[in-house]
Amino acid sequence: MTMTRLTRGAWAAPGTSLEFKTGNWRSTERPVHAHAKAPCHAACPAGEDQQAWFAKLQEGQPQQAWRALVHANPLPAITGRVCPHPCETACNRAALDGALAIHNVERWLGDEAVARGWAYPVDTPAPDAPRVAIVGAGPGGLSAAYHCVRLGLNAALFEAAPEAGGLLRSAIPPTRLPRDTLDAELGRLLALPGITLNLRARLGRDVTLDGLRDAFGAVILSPGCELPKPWSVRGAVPADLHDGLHLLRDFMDHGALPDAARGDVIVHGGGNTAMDICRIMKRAGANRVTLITASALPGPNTARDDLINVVPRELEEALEEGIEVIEHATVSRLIMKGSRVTGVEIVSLRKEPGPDGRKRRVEFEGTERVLPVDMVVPCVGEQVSPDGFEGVLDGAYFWPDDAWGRLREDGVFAIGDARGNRGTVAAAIGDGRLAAQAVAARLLGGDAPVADLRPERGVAGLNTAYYPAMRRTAVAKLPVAKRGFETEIEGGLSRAEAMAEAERCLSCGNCLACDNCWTMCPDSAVIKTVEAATDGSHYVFDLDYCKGCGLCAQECPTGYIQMVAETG
Amino acid sequence: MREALEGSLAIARAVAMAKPDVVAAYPITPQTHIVENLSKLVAEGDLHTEFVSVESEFSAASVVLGAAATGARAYTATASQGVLLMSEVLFNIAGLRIPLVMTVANRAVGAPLSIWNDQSDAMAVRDAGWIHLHCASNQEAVDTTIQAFRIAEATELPVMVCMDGFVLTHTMEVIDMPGQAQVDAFLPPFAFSRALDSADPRTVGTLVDPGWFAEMRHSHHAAMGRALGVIEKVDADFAKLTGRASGGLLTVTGDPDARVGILAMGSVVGTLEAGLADFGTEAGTARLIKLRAFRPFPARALREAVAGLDTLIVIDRAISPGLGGIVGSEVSAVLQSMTAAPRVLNYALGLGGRDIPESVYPALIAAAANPLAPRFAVFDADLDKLMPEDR
Amino acid sequence: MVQDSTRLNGLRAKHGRPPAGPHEPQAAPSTLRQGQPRFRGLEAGHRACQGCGEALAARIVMENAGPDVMVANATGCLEVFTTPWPQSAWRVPWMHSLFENAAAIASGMEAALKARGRNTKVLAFGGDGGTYDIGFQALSGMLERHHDVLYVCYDNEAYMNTGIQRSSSTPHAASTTTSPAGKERMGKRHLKKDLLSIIAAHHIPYAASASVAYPADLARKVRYAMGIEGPTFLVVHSPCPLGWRHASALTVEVARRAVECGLFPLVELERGALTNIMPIRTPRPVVDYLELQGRFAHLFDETDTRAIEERDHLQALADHNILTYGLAGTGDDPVDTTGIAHVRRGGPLAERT
Amino acid sequence: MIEYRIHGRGGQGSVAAAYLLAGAAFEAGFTCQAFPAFGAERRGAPVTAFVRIDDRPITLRSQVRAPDYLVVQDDTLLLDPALTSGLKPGGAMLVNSRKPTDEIAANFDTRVVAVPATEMAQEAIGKPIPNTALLAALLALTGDLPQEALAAALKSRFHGDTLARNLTLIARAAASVEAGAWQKEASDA
Repeated sequence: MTMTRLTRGAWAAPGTSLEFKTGNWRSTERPVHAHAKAPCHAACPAGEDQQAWFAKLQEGQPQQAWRALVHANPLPAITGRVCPHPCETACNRAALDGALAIHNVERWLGDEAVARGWAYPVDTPAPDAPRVAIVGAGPGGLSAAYHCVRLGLNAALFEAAPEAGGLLRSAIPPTRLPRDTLDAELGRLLALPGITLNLRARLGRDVTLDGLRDAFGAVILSPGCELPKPWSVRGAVPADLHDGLHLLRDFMDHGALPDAARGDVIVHGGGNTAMDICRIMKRAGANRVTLITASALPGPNTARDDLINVVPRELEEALEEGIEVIEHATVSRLIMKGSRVTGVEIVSLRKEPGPDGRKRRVEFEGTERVLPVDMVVPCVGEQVSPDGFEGVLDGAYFWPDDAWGRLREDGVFAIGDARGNRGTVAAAIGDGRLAAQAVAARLLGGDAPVADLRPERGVAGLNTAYYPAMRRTAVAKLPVAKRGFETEIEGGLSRAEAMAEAERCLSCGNCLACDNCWTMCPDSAVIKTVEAATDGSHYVFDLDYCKGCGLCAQECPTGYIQMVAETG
Repeated sequence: MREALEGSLAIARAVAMAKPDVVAAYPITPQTHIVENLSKLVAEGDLHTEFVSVESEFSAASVVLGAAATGARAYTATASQGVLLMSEVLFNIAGLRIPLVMTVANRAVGAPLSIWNDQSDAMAVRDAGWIHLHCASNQEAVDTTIQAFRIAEATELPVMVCMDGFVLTHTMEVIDMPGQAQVDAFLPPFAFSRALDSADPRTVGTLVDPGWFAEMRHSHHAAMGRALGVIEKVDADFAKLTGRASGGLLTVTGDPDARVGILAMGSVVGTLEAGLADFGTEAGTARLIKLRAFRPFPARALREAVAGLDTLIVIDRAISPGLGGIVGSEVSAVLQSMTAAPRVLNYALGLGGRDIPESVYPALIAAAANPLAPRFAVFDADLDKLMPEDR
Repeated sequence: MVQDSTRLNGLRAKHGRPPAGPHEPQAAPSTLRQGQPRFRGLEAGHRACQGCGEALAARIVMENAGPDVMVANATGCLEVFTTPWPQSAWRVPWMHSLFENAAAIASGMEAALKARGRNTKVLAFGGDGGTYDIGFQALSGMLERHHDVLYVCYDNEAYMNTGIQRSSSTPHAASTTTSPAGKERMGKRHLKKDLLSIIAAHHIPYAASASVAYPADLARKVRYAMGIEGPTFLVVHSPCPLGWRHASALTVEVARRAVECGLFPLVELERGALTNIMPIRTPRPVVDYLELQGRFAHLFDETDTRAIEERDHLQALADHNILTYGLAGTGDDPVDTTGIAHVRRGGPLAERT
Repeated sequence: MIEYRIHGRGGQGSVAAAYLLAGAAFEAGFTCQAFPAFGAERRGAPVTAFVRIDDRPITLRSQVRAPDYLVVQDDTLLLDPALTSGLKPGGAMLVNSRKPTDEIAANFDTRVVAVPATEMAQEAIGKPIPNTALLAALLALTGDLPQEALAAALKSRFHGDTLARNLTLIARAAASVEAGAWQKEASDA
């Protein structure tokens, strides 16, 4: 090193401050990139990373977005219609100017893929790749089959019904899920090489679990819930009692309802099936349809675990259509005139914590009242039909040990509604993916999948000052008077609307490449680079100069930059 | 070419011949005529320069500093209070080693308010780090102004050309004005190696910590030492070109064998010369030392110039209250190292425009002959005008 | 103004600014830092405090003004923390002379450049002390003489370099070391000087206020001013974590709230006439701004009626700004939101509109 | 060396007269020195200016204390008792006045000539500026410098019509006095 000599008048050469490493001043904290989960992703039962595929849309690449989407969920055209979208409930944008219309954009992407024939991003499995048996071709089974193929396995589906689809076909009315949409998306999935579909193959009748276990590397059980749960009311029940699920199937098969359905109807339950049957009966001419539910309608003070478990949009439409709802109540007794029901006694209840801390339903004595009715429809849920599962079922459902659906029987996995605590198409799809991952690890070697324990980036972790106000795109709906039994009630988004909606995504927890850190660093300690940034962002920190002020983290809109304690 | 010119006009024309890129000035008597004349030259198209009419002397100095740092040949002029208002910038200009030229039309500094000539202003900034050259006549002022640009640019030190306000600036006399061709031959275009330039960016005016400040001052002092030789050489070069020298560091005239010497700066030298000529025979002769370079201070040349004197009278045109004369004190200090240093009498004269008559010469000679003469006095003060306690 | 593009290309290649157009060659950068797609006029390694608003503002100004500029910098933090001999954080010709003469130094530079036929633009930088107070006369002179200089005042509302003494830019009721809050005083007794109006009264082509919280807006204003021949002026609100006593990470947040509450209006004046404002559609309460800063801590003693009164006073001052400049905006005009620091994937939104 | 002191009032061109006289001396091949008594006076206040003419370099820079000649541009100044202080024995005073010479001379024990220079100037150049007329008269009276020298000095200051009128003026003024009346003894040089 040459000796510094005093220049005339002590002038200094440009940019020589780089010799002075101000990173030495950083004493307590330094910035890091922390890729946290977006709340939508954390809330999605199907395991979609909505933030990731919205990023592709923001880049103007719908096909890439769809490919990112189907990395988790192969049926977006379907879930984009039937999902209760907890992602939107969780969306941080709700605190600004309304949650993103994730659900609608998903549907648009799904429809776009079908219309344009975008190929699923999967390779054909080797012919000698291990084979997996999947019982049930409902959403869970289809998802499991798809993910098996995606991961390099061959999948054989065994379906008792003459068509694939499970409850998508049997329990969701065309007004919510048009049949051509259903057929198109299922058809594309089932056409994937590596998937074989065996129809009219009922477990216990046509195949056995033991037989499948012998013939296949692994068995994934996705039978769904076909049996109505027993209805516990005191006293007699009418002879012609129809449970909601069967009533719905009959109506979709034959297009007719019992005569009594023209009068005053009470539906007892709180799920999507109850909601669907309420609306169909109302549209079919019922004088008055009242839903009795133990849960509560959405409201500012409604606890999450108390909220009625239906698609919010469906509830909204039901109320538009004149369905009445009595919340926090249950049917305790039927009042009969002969074999005909003329009234129901209902009683108020709430979920209250018990001695073990778990909540249970408590009926309040003295709140009983009687409603006159012409028909009562129990719709309190379904359970697994036990045929063929003797010894594997634990009561009405399967209760696997982990998220991947592993049952005690080696190589057997259970997914979807049959798990007893699922209840949505998206959850079944998510289960299918997880089970396929575990199966793939088992059959192809490799590490067993582990849970993604990254934190969730809530709205408090964002800097929302940087997002311009943009109103949520509203979709068109059929007016109440025009709603029938076939035409889809909810409209879709245009491409422009979908792209505009994508612009609303806050990119919670991920790098937006917005340049804020680069722009806001007083010390030029943020270097903009795509090549050198190995974490998917566009920036690296130059810790030689970072003084640890924390401005970048504070001004990062998405919470992608976090200050962590300086080590060493 | 010989012309009868007012001093201010002559200086303006000399400055114009140096072709400055930037001139900035604020009006203050008696400097005002210089910049008025420069403005007129600009207005008539005879001088192509950026003439910046600033809102204060402070800005005048700052503008020429900024301009010179950017590679412009820059000039300003001021006087009196203006020098003091500039003073902060003057230290800055010198410390940054920026070459530029400033005329100071020397004048008293208030209070009390005096618009008249003495040299209090230049003395007040003698430690700013500038070269100070004092002129005894308008001819010297013109020639020194042209020389000053070359000295400044060769040494990268600013040069203050001091000329007595009114006594020179407002006096018309016969001046041999150099021709433009002569000036062009003498003064090459300014090429400042450290000029601010976006193609070669430098940072000027850094913060210098205690580890370097002493070296900064040392280098400045060393540059001043080197400037002594530059001043002499430039004057010699100028003399070669024009036949006129302006007095190098200092000039000795009068009677070389005299035992009494009188040292002075500025226009009073001429009056002393007249006094010697008219009264020398009867009052006694003297060796006259015209000090031109006050900074850098020519200690060695001064010791040679006073060799053999019994008494040296040093004329000050300003005082440092509580000490006495300023030039006198400095002369005394540098003569300390002589084996046979003359007795130094230090007299302030002509403060605040007091007219210095020719008769001052015999009075000074008489003082030199008086062994009881005070070492310092305000020589022409009428003590009867004072309150008793101030006499 | 005719630009010597060969010269500019050389400068850009040397100092890392991206080519202005496809026809200009881009030098192959040898380090990531050199390859940054912006002009690094104010380089890293300077010694500003953590979270320094002035360093941030100056960096953004340089990015948008350079590289063919030179700077006259008044004494102050910016000067001290960028140029400790033998190092300099500047990559343009830069000169510091004194506290009060940046505008005059810049005048001289500009005169010299004009005399030498150069097109380099001159910038003058000063803090609020060097601009509102001690350098005010020189600034007024520079504006009146119509020098082609962009003067940027980094306003941190006190003499920070010397230890947080009040200046004429210090807001009312702020506590500083020479306007401390105590039993008899609630911080500064006087008001913040309305410098921008005084500057605008010089009838100069362009005078504007900006804030570090709105970098795209600041960048636009710098570029606009750079395109004007003649004197232009920018005052940039630049929080000082040390002097304002807020966390270093909150520099931009504090600046943003100052704008959002109306205490620091972002306006543009051309030839003295108000030509643009940054609207604040739903103004924030002033306390949102005050509560982040220790210099206003004495205003939050709820048992002190004077504190409440001063808070109300500051709110009234903010309301007055909103009314005077029409900051609430009018109508549903989308242009009405220009300048707001919105981002989208890939950068600031304002850069695209 | 010949020394002159010019008395006037601010605005009458006393300093200009001094410069003009020095300029004339320069044109005649002499060295010269001209300067005002520096002051803060405003228009109308009494002012003084000095001129030295020599055939050797002039180094003396004090004010002129013992003038050879006085030039008084305004006869109201005659009331000042200090007006003639220091005037050399044998000196003379030229006064701008409409009064007859004798009337003024009666009050002074020195040679006096009065010239109505203001009127002459008003007539010739249309302005009441007496200085050039007085200088022409002075040169005529003393014979120290030729009229051509003054004309040459005027030419370096004025042009065109103004110059022509001034040349007319100085010719008239010179003719209005007795040429060589104040001619010095040869020994006095």
